[in-house]
Amino acid sequence: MDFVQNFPFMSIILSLFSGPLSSILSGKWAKRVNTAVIVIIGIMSACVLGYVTGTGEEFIYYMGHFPAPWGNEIRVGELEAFMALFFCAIMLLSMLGGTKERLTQIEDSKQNLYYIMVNLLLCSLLALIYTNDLFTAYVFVEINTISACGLIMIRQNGRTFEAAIRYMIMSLLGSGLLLLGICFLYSVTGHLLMSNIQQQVQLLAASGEYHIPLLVALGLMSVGLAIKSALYPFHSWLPDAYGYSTVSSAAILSSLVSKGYIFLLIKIFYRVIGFEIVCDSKVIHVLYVFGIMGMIMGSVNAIQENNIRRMIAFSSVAQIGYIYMGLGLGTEAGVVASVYHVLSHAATKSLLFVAASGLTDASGGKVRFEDLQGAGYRHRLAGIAFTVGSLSMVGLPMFSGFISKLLFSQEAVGHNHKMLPTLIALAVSTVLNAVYFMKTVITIYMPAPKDTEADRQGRNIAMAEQPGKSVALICFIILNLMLGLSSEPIIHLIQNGLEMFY
Amino acid sequence: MCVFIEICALVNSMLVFLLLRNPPAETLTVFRFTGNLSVTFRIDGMGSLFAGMAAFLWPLALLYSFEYMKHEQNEKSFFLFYVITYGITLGIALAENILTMYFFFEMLSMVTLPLIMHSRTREAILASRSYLYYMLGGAAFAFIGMIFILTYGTTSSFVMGGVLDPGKIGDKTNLLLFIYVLCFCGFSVKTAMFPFSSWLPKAGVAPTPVTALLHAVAVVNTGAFAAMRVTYFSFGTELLRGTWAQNVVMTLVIITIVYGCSRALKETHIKRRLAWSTVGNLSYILFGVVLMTPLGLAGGMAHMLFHSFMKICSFFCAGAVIYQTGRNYVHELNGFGWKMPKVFVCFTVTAFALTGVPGLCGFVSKWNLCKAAVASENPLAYAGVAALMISALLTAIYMLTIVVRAFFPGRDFDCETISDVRDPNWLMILPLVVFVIVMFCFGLHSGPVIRFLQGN
Amino acid sequence: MDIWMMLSVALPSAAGIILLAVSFLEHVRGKEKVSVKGLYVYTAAALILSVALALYTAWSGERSLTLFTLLDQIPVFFRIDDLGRMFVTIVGIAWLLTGVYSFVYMKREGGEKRFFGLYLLLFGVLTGLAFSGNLITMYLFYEMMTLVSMPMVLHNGSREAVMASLKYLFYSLCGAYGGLFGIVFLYRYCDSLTFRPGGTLNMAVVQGHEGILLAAVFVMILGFGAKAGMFPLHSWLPTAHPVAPSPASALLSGTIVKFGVLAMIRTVYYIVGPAFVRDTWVQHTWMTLTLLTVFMGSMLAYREPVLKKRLAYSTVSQVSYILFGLSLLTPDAMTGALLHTAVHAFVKCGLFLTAGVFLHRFGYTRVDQLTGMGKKVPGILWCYTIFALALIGIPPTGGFLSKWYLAEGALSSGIPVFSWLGPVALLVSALLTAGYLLPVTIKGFFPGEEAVSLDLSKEEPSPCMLIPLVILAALALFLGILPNPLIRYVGEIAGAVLS
Amino acid sequence: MNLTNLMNNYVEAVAMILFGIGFTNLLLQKNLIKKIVGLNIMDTATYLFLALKGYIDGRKAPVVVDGVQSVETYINPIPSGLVLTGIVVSVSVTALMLSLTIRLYRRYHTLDLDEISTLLRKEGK
Repeated sequence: MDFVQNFPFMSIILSLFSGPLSSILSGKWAKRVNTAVIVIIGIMSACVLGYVTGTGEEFIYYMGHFPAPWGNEIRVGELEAFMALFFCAIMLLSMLGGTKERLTQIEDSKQNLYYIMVNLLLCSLLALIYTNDLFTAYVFVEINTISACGLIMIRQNGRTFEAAIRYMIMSLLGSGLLLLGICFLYSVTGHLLMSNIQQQVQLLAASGEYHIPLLVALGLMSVGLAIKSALYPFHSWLPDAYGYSTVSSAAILSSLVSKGYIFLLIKIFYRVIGFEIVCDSKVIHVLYVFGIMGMIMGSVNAIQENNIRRMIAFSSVAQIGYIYMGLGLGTEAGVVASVYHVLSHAATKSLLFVAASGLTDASGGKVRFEDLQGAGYRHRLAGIAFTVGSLSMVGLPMFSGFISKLLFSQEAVGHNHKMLPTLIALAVSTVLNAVYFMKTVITIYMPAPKDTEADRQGRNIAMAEQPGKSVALICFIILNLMLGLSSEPIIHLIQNGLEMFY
Repeated sequence: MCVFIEICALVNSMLVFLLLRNPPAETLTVFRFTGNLSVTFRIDGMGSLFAGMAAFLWPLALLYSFEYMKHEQNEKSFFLFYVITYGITLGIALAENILTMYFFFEMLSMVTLPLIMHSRTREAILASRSYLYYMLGGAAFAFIGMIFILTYGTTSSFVMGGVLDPGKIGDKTNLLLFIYVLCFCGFSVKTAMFPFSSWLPKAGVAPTPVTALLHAVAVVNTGAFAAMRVTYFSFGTELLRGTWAQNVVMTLVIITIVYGCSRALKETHIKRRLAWSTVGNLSYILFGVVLMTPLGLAGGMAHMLFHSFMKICSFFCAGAVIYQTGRNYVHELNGFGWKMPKVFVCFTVTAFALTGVPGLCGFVSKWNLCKAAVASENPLAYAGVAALMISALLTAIYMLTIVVRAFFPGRDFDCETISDVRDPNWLMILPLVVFVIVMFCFGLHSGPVIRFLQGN
Repeated sequence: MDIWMMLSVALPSAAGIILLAVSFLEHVRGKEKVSVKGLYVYTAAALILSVALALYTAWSGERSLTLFTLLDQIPVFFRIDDLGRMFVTIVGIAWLLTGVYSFVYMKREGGEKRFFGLYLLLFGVLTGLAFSGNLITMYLFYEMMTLVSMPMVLHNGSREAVMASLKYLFYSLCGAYGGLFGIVFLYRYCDSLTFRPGGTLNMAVVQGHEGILLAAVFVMILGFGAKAGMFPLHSWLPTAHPVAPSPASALLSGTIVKFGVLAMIRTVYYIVGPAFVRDTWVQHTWMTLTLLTVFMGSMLAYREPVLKKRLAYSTVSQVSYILFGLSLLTPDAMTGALLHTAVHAFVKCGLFLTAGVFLHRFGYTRVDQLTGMGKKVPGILWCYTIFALALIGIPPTGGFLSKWYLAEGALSSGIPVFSWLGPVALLVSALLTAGYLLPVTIKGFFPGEEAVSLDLSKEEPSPCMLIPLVILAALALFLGILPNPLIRYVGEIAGAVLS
Repeated sequence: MNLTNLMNNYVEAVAMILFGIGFTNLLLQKNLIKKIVGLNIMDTATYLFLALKGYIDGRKAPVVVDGVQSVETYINPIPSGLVLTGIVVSVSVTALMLSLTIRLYRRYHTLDLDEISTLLRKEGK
């Protein structure tokens, strides 16, 4: 066994233990530890990615060297390693982008708590990505929920408490359903390890036994994870949670946490049930329909919003709709498109949150559109970054959103029944995206009328004043352009990774 | 700064003309999006016409804008985007495949946005918003068409006669026609086809060089150009001719022709009137496109070329008036013909050309369009010919009333009230004169151009 | 390359354009550079030279001239044939006489430079129009004619004149576009657009598309009918004539209107061919429209108190006589139509010039103001009377002959209903013509009791105004007394196209 | 599926009914405490279900008391292990919920979530 094979496990453990470690450190040091941990894990994930790409096949890591079915397994393929790397990168940039807000919005005594939560969140995300055991996945889903809840409520005001409790309630509903689904699956197959379950499910599917329980289990798990990742119409918790928490939290929550669940769902589809069986079931049609509705309704809600943060949050609902729509297409290429959109949305949404915070900074902390007039001039970098993010969301060529749109529609064209609804929904949703994102872009480049709130509150912010945010924004922009301009290797990687899932 | 920009534009135009004189046979791939989707350039007949047109107009328009922009602010950002637009227009003209075209098509919408909001007034903001919504919405539907071409075509490149693979289509012809209609409408949003035309008059709040060059020529023509590419080079006319899809788009186009001109008639704001006129005239081009015959394409292309000169010239005249006097409405122009003789003589010639007086270029393209329509033996096309005639009459009414008003203000008009009005300086006059000369040249000697287009 | 043809079109045009440019520059700069005297000498020289040139070119044998290609291998092409020769002659005579008249008349109106510039330019354009050898060239000059004659209407620059000129312009353009609509179709279905007696339709291509082609021809007839004042596009005439300077109205009514007729002849007889139109709905509708116009024009003229307007309505009616003759598609009727073209040209020119005299000398515009004119300007009123008689169609004037041929053509055409309805309508209209023209003569010579209060001293106008009128009146009589050469000439034309 | 099947598996049925009760409570109750109670009912139902799956009639709990006996003696230990883990998770989640509830109660003096939302809107933040 190569030493590199230990890295996935080590990265989980590292982040897990850096959590408790942070609790005895001061805020400043906790931050340093956290940054270091993320960087180290990123590097390790990169090594793993290199290794897996080199060998060309996935590897299984036995926890405590117990082989299945007794031991717990970690299973690492190209896609997992890449996801881990990507999540680390996004997390690092999101943390960087929200440095100043964290200092001002979080009580000094609770600074280090924040980093505990972030570390735990990273740990649970990594576990969700790597684990090959359904029950482990459940446990880490709960850990993920708790730490995410902590991230929301760390900025202590009424709004965040309410958002946190709503988030908790919805998440618990989701995880309850997930757990029940896992129990069903266990009772039918008698296994908890994904690969073993899949063998059994294949046998059952071939024999036709336990058809309904399997379907129910699949349905419960899908719905559970859909609730947790805020698929329309289970999105009611989302705008508050993203809209009022501190910037890094919003960025991380929107771009990573929900994506972790989606990734788990894809793993369940591929690894646990088997993609053909999933496609034969009706579940994907349901996901498809909700996905399409989400694409439209999320945007409609966003259009009505007058608060820039909440608007971005509602846009997440729409984007998650895209992802589920891709899954619902029920083809390999559809899933590739979805995974690509996971990446693209993660990169773009965190960029938007960070940029929006830059804009509000330049407008005296106000988040309403009328106060944001001219913010694009007061904080130039944030303005540019917001524009880039918006264009990507609208799906302009050159930016990442275009590629995922391209992939989605190219895949949809091959379908018989789902083609037209998909294409039309894509077009309509593009228009709606344009309506609210571009309206915002135009607003921030509209000079504030003299002697109004926006004019008096606003102050110019130079790039050097917020180094963390500036660096983060620049990196985000580069990342976005990279995804948009040289997507081919990444798509290739996703395809390879999905191959390895079989 | 002005000299630098002008030199850059001139050099670029020189390069373009050099390139068009010795067109390289091979294609140039800049980079790849995914798999076989790449940004690739190639020069063919249609593209070279469009590129040549842009290369000719831009330096002249820049010359005009140097003077014009003196009374607007933020010259630098204006020229920045103005020059970028030049490049993007060339990109569309020389695009080798549908993806490249779409790429630049979207870029164009974005880059021209700051130009519309240039004045940053509330009106400009609202105009730019509606502009953007229309553009992106159109592009979203055009996108669907593009995807279909990519999936059902043998290649994504533009090949005369279409690239659709009959084997892949099978029994999905009707679906494909539906997609064609969506895609055509999508691209035609940029051409301000009815019912997507209201953005164009609103966009008239932009500085005149923008309205003139972009919203009468470059941007809107790219819409027509894209529609041509899609119709003739991607979907292929074989598939479309005689189907309900052709009838639908042709009906829309014919409605637009009459609608645009009628709205122009009602409008009293000069620039908006010209913008509505553009709406009508652009649909002439589209009419040529939807005839789906090579003759129709040639007619459409001819009108695209000629209309550019006519409309840019008329807008520049209107801009000269606004620049010199700040007057915006038709009824304020009484007697201006004698105070700004150079501008108004040019305007008169342009008005005649737009109306379709023989001997000027507007007649040639109109003739070719009508000829193609009659040759297509499609009853709806006959209605189109009638619409062209009606629109010509309406054009005469809304253009010539301005001319008559300017030269014959009525006997009781007091010339003293406009005694301080005079022609602008040579920077603004030179482009006008060049355009007028071009109009005469094409009008009297159109043979080579038409032959070139028909040989396409 | 025939230099004479080239010159006969280019010389007056160039002379006119130079004059216009001078006038424009003077107006812009605000100071006179060329004296009025110089202007007259220049104009007279240019006019005489141009007319002489045009007549010489027309009557010195067959000529043709191909200039550059305008569209699709269709060149700007001139050729002189009998029809064109006749029109050039009419125009030449009318121009020369009206020119002499205007030297005096225009002094009162002012803006002579512009007027004479347009005058010369218009002569060039009309010559070109008469010489046109194909439909595209004809259309080119037809549009030019509209655009050049339009500023003549708004000469005095009043609000009213501007509106009238715009109305004229838009009606004419509407007509022209109707014509263009048809031309486009003809281009497709004809061998060539070069005029050939009997038409150039390619029946093999037409096969199966007769319906649309007939519709196109009908639209063309309607379109060119606008210029010729045919219902339903006739209403520009009564608006434009009263506000235009009298020489301009004279030319408008006398000659320009005839070019609508020319365009229609060219289309129907030289491109489409009478055979294609005969016995179709197009012919019947055309006839109905012309008869309607004949009757309606007379009626409206009868009720109209303003002299120039009355004359304008009269034009509407009289030109439709010509059109009716054309619509019958028989040689006799066409002979009558062409004869009436010539007669009406001179007569209506003369009538408007007399009206101009009243306006110029006394400022009278209404018919009831003209009481006792026979005492004040007897020469003028005598001319007027001759014109009136000619227009009514009383022998021995030219009008009698032309109407005779028209009626005979109608009766012999064998078309049901129209063969007798036509002559009846013509007769009724002739009575109405008498009713609206003769009161001026009667009141003029026999003012009755009202004359007591009037100043009836003789105030003949200058010979420059009188002489052209006398010549025109002589022409009207001459055409009636010695008609044979002309009848033979137009008979040949009719025979050639309807054989 | 008929009634006998249901009677034979009545414990599963009870677990499902309990789960339903808990789920609806968590979803629909306005009072935060009742929500938390619902949460616990839901979790408990799941554990009941799991435990049932692992239970084999007439066998002992997999606790080694007097030496390892044959495999046949014990019930399946994995579900029991899962239940234990689940309880831990459930407890921690409940604790978090309760603490949040206390925070909210201190601030707004009510346990009704809708009322809290209304108050928040009045605060205008």
